[in-house]
Amino acid sequence: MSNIALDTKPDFELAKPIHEVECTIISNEPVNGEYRLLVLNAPSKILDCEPGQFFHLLCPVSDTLQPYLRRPMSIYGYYPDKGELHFLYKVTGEGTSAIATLKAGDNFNVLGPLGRGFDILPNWQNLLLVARGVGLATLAPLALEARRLNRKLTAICSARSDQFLLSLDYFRELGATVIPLTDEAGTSSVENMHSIIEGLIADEGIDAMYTCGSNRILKLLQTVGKEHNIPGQIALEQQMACGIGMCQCCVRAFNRNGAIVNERVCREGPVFDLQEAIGC
Amino acid sequence: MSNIALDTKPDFELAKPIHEVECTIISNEPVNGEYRLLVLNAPSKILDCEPGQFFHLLCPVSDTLQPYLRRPMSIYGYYPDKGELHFLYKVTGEGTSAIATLKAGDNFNVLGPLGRGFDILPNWQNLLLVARGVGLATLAPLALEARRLNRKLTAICSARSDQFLLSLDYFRELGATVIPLTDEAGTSSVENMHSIIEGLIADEGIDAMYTCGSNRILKLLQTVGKEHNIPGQIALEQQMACGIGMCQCCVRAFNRNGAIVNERVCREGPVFDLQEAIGC
Amino acid sequence: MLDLTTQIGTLTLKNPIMPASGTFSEDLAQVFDLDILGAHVTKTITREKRSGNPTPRVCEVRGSMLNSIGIPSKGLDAFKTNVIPFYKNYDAPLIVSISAGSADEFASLCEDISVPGVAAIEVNISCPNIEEDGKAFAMRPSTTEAVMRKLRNATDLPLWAKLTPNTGETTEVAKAAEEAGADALVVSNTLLAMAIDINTKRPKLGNLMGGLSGPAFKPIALRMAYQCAKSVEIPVIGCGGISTIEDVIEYLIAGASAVQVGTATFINPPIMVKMVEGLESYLQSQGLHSVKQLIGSVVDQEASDGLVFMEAAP
Amino acid sequence: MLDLTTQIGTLTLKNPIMPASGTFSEDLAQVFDLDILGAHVTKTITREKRSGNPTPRVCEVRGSMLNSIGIPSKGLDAFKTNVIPFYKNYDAPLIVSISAGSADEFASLCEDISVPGVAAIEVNISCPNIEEDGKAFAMRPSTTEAVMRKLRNATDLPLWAKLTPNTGETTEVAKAAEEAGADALVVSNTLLAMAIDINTKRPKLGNLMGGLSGPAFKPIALRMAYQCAKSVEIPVIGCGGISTIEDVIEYLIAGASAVQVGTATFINPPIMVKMVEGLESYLQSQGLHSVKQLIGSVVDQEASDGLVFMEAAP
Ligand SMILES: Cc1cc2nc3c(=O)[nH]c(=O)nc-3n(C[C@H](O)[C@H](O)[C@H](O)COP(=O)(O)OP(=O)(O)OC[C@H]3O[C@@H](n4cnc5c(N)ncnc54)[C@H](O)[C@@H]3O)c2cc1C
Ligand SMILES: Cc1cc2nc3c(=O)[nH]c(=O)nc-3n(C[C@H](O)[C@H](O)[C@H](O)COP(=O)(O)OP(=O)(O)OC[C@H]3O[C@@H](n4cnc5c(N)ncnc54)[C@H](O)[C@@H]3O)c2cc1C
Ligand SMILES: Cc1cc2nc3c(=O)[nH]c(=O)nc-3n(C[C@H](O)[C@H](O)[C@H](O)COP(=O)(O)O)c2cc1C
Ligand SMILES: Cc1cc2nc3c(=O)[nH]c(=O)nc-3n(C[C@H](O)[C@H](O)[C@H](O)COP(=O)(O)O)c2cc1C
Ligand code: FES
Ligand code: FES
Repeated sequence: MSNIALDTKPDFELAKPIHEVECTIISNEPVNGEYRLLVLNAPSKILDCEPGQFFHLLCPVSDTLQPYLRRPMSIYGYYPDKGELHFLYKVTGEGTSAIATLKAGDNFNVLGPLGRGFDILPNWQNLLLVARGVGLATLAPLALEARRLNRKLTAICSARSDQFLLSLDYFRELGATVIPLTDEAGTSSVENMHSIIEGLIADEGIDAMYTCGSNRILKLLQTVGKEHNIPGQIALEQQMACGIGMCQCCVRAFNRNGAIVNERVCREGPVFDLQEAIGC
Repeated sequence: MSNIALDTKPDFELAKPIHEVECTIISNEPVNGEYRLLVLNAPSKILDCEPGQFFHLLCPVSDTLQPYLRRPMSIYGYYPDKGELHFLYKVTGEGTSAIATLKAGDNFNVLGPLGRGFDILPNWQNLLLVARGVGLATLAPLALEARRLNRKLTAICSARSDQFLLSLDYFRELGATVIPLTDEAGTSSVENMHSIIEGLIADEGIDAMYTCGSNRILKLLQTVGKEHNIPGQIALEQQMACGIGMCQCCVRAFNRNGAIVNERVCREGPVFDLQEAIGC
Repeated sequence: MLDLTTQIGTLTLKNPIMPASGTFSEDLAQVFDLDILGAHVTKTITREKRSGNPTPRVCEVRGSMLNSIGIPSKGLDAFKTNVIPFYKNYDAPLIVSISAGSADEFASLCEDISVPGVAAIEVNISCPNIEEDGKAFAMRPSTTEAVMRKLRNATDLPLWAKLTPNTGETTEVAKAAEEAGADALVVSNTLLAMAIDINTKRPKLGNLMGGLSGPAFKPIALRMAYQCAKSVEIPVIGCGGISTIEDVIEYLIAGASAVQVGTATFINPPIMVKMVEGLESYLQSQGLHSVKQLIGSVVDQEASDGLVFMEAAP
Repeated sequence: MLDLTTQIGTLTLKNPIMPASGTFSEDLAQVFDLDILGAHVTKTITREKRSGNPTPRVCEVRGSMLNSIGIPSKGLDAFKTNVIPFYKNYDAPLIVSISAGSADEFASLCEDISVPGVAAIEVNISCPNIEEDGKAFAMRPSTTEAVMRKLRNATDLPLWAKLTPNTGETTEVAKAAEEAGADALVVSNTLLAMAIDINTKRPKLGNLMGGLSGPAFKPIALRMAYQCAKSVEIPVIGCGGISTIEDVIEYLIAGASAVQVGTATFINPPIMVKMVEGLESYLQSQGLHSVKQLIGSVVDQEASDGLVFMEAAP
């Protein structure tokens, strides 16, 4: 439902409506040993999304799996033309195990789109995206948006081994330059990543950097950003109850103007300024 | 499971083991507007039953139905040769609604057989069974047993209308004489039932009477039983938690030797002496 | 005409459905028109800025949740500047929840928040009384009465006292609050509970323990609401585990004059809207014309006299 | 070799899994060999015959149940004649649960049940103290201490005090019981709750209110077991909502030396057997050799000091 009209009342921060709707599963298949792709048939009103936003998913309940809270999940793809919403997820516990049981044709209740997405400022022409593991799910829609805005995108994708390198083809199709790094090949060290990034900066320059997840990558990009004065953004995770800003459970600490401030990942985030973020 | 061997420990009242097992659903179809027949594929160890006994059923859990306690259900039929266990049930609330969602091939956890069944003493040759509505589910296996023991059985079956008269064919196939009475036809009044029973007694005599459920029928049979000195038994219902005698929630009051005593329906029952039973 | 209104002291609410403190904020305006609600209840505020408890602040337990949010607060001034004006755009009365660690600080905050735009003050006396032994004011009749008297003297606005389930003296505390001038009781806050991650052996909440809310909590809070409604004359606002319209009805029957919905909004953000609609259809289907006909309609007969005030044997 | 034994005072139990009072009887011998259990705990008995509360005595709530069985009892003599001899056939120690409405009656029953075949006495002090205001003995430290002293003088057998969750003074009550000579604490009995049938408007229990048990109750009882284990030196036996081997492990980590399983046996009668097996595999998988390595292994660090004894703010 939630087709409750927002009438003439004050627009809360002029924000768009948040919808709670039942979607239908189109498919829910393993992508490799660790990840699954969930494709939903979704009404267009919830497909007015920004890269970096997320949905809050109501997991199905069965005899053996009884998750209670919703589960936050980044938008992996949104396609208003096809009426599709995609999530790429890793089965880690009760909630994601329950989501993995969904079959084509099942109903699935989602809440969103939620949170604040990535910015691509007009003068950011050369974009760098650095991600590891499932973090690519969060950054993928950024590639689509970059192409729409006609920006140049380089994606450094790190994983345990080739088989876990997700979405490379997807990034390539969107015209991105992809640099795959793996633990297996010994190419994923921070040092190597650092020298690759320095190379890119020296070569054609980088106007903005985007990442999510990994602490090591965060620290590296903060160093690089400071040194070369390159702005950046990071998508962060935190446990959530409401997902829309009411409960204050999803706070993380940030460094802002020398002080430590708490911000809600679901509302002020999940995308934050790279330099303000504090690793954990 | 519950294939935990009962070894050399004291036989509790020399009672048979109670099993908790997963069965498989063979079918679960509506029989008419109100009742459904549940057919299970069951291991032979749980099919050593007596008419009047019951099973305690673990209902499936879903997004919308979340029953917690087991639900007691009389054995409608048990067929060790075919490996089948049958229940006839009416959907009345959360638990039975959940049971109604089971499909062929699903697993279903049952506990039993439980309780004390009906007696058919050697000198009881002419048996009378009087039931209304779903009560027939409880009395049906008595008909099978009566045939096995080669006794004569008359079944007075009462219901709202013909369409709710269950199991008539089943009783007839087993050689019982069936007397259907319906509210619709105006034949189900206590007075009419009374005169029919008096007729049977006058005609060929009745050695024992069996019933379950209805208060009006209980009172009638108690009167008839006292007047003609005919013994009888009644199967009673009460809310249950454990079903095996531990929790004491399922007690009902009985008249015994002039005193009121509480007995557990799950353990001392569900079959009780007709004259001791107290209507409610 | 169906009459959904309910009376909480001098306040008439257009329907008995409102959010619970800490589970509601301006953000929900993005989901539905907040004027559908009977009232708006804010997250508890303190006078000073506070940052709240360490994370993780919530965890899931079987069919419910624990939280140890604490009371992060932007402070009184920020609240007056940013929050009160937002709610002035709505007709629904604004109920401000406040808290403090001592009775005097509580009273002075109460006075300072008694400003235009605020329709009533909910006093969260389920927070620790720092001056005494750290037990919440509402755990004992004596501390309840003492803090409520000071609060009563500090404002002319209606005072709603929010009780705690972490006490064996529910009815005594309810009577003490009434005695000291509360206009209504909110029953109740969360119940102290705990969960441990067996893999890490760490408590699942950063704060070790936290409050149970949600469906698992309902039978406990309903019992308290019933006990309170039987023991006091002032209205009781039921709160705890309400997730469906049936739950709302159960609380009204038990004697609650209105209800607060908390955790359910996290799972199902538009649920309060569905409850208002559901209440209307329920009354219609039962041939009732007013919510007031439901309130306290429990059929408990004689049984209630002897038993309500005796803690039942297991 | 895996060591599943646990020490409850002078009693060594061969494993820490036992049934909770009122959820176990001789009947369960039809389901499995009762010697698999660490101990046998009887339904609470009283000296006189009693018939218990009116029906309905149980009802279902979301994912749990309420009961108001009361204490139907065949009386002391019948118990000695029929029940004690049955359990003599087993090696597992027999723990007899007793109750009475006054401290003196309690003590005299305690003395009279101290007979061969009984290994320990569990005193159900969660029942109403009829001489005072009907609140259970275990709701207050003072009444707990008074009754426990009399019980201590009445028997040489180990005394297990069964606490109630219907109090805001869990740790104080625990300390009072220890002080007065309890050998162990059972934490805890059921929590007072209520449910109303919205169709009939009648309470779902004949007794109006009853005790919550089962999964919904777990986070509350676990919190109490943790608080008690932190406050006393005597062993704590955890009880409340334990339904899976993970729950058993969670209680042991929290500080319980053993656990009692109640409602879960109703849903899944052989569950305690699966738990004993599960505990063995768990220790193996973790490379542990003894249950004792698990007990109290919670990683709570500094956080525990300040917080355990303060009722947390919501
Ligand atoms: C904004 C955001 C976007 C995310 N996007 C993705 C994505 O695209 N793909 C993906 O696989 N995962 C993503 N995650 C992580 C995902 O939410 C968790 O993996 C998931 O909630 C785990 O639930 P569970 O029940 O399977 O695991 P459990 O560990 O059993 O969960 C227990 C509790 O902890 C919470 N939790 C556990 N891990 C996380 C986490 N990393 N972040 C937040 N809460 C957590 C759960 O929501 C639940 O409440 C995202 C998280 C956030 C906050
Ligand atoms: C020994 C015995 C044999 C039975 N045999 C049959 C049968 O063959 N066919 C059939 O349709 N029904 C039978 N019943 C009744 C059946 O158990 C109930 O209809 C069923 O439990 C209702 O569950 P529910 O969740 O659908 O209803 P709800 O009303 O939602 O149940 C709520 C609670 O009340 C209990 N309850 C409700 N009605 C009864 C009842 N009549 N007896 C006992 N507990 C009840 C439920 O078990 C549950 O705990 C029998 C009952 C007993 C005690
Ligand atoms: C995340 C969260 C935060 C809360 N914060 C507050 C608060 O600040 N003040 C307060 O009085 N109650 C607070 N509560 C308690 C709720 O208002 C309510 O009393 C409780 O959650 C029970 O209702 P429910 O089961 O419907 O959630 C909070 C509850 C939750 C779940
Ligand atoms: C039906 C029932 C009867 C009970 N009877 C008693 C009793 O006689 N004495 C007692 O001390 N506790 C009694 N209890 C409480 C249990 O022993 C146990 O403390 C409580 O149920 C919590 O454990 P659980 O959640 O595992 O059931 C009873 C509980 C139930 C459900
Ligand atoms: S999840 Fe509730 S405020 Fe972010
Ligand atoms: S249902 Fe437990 S004793 Fe009968």
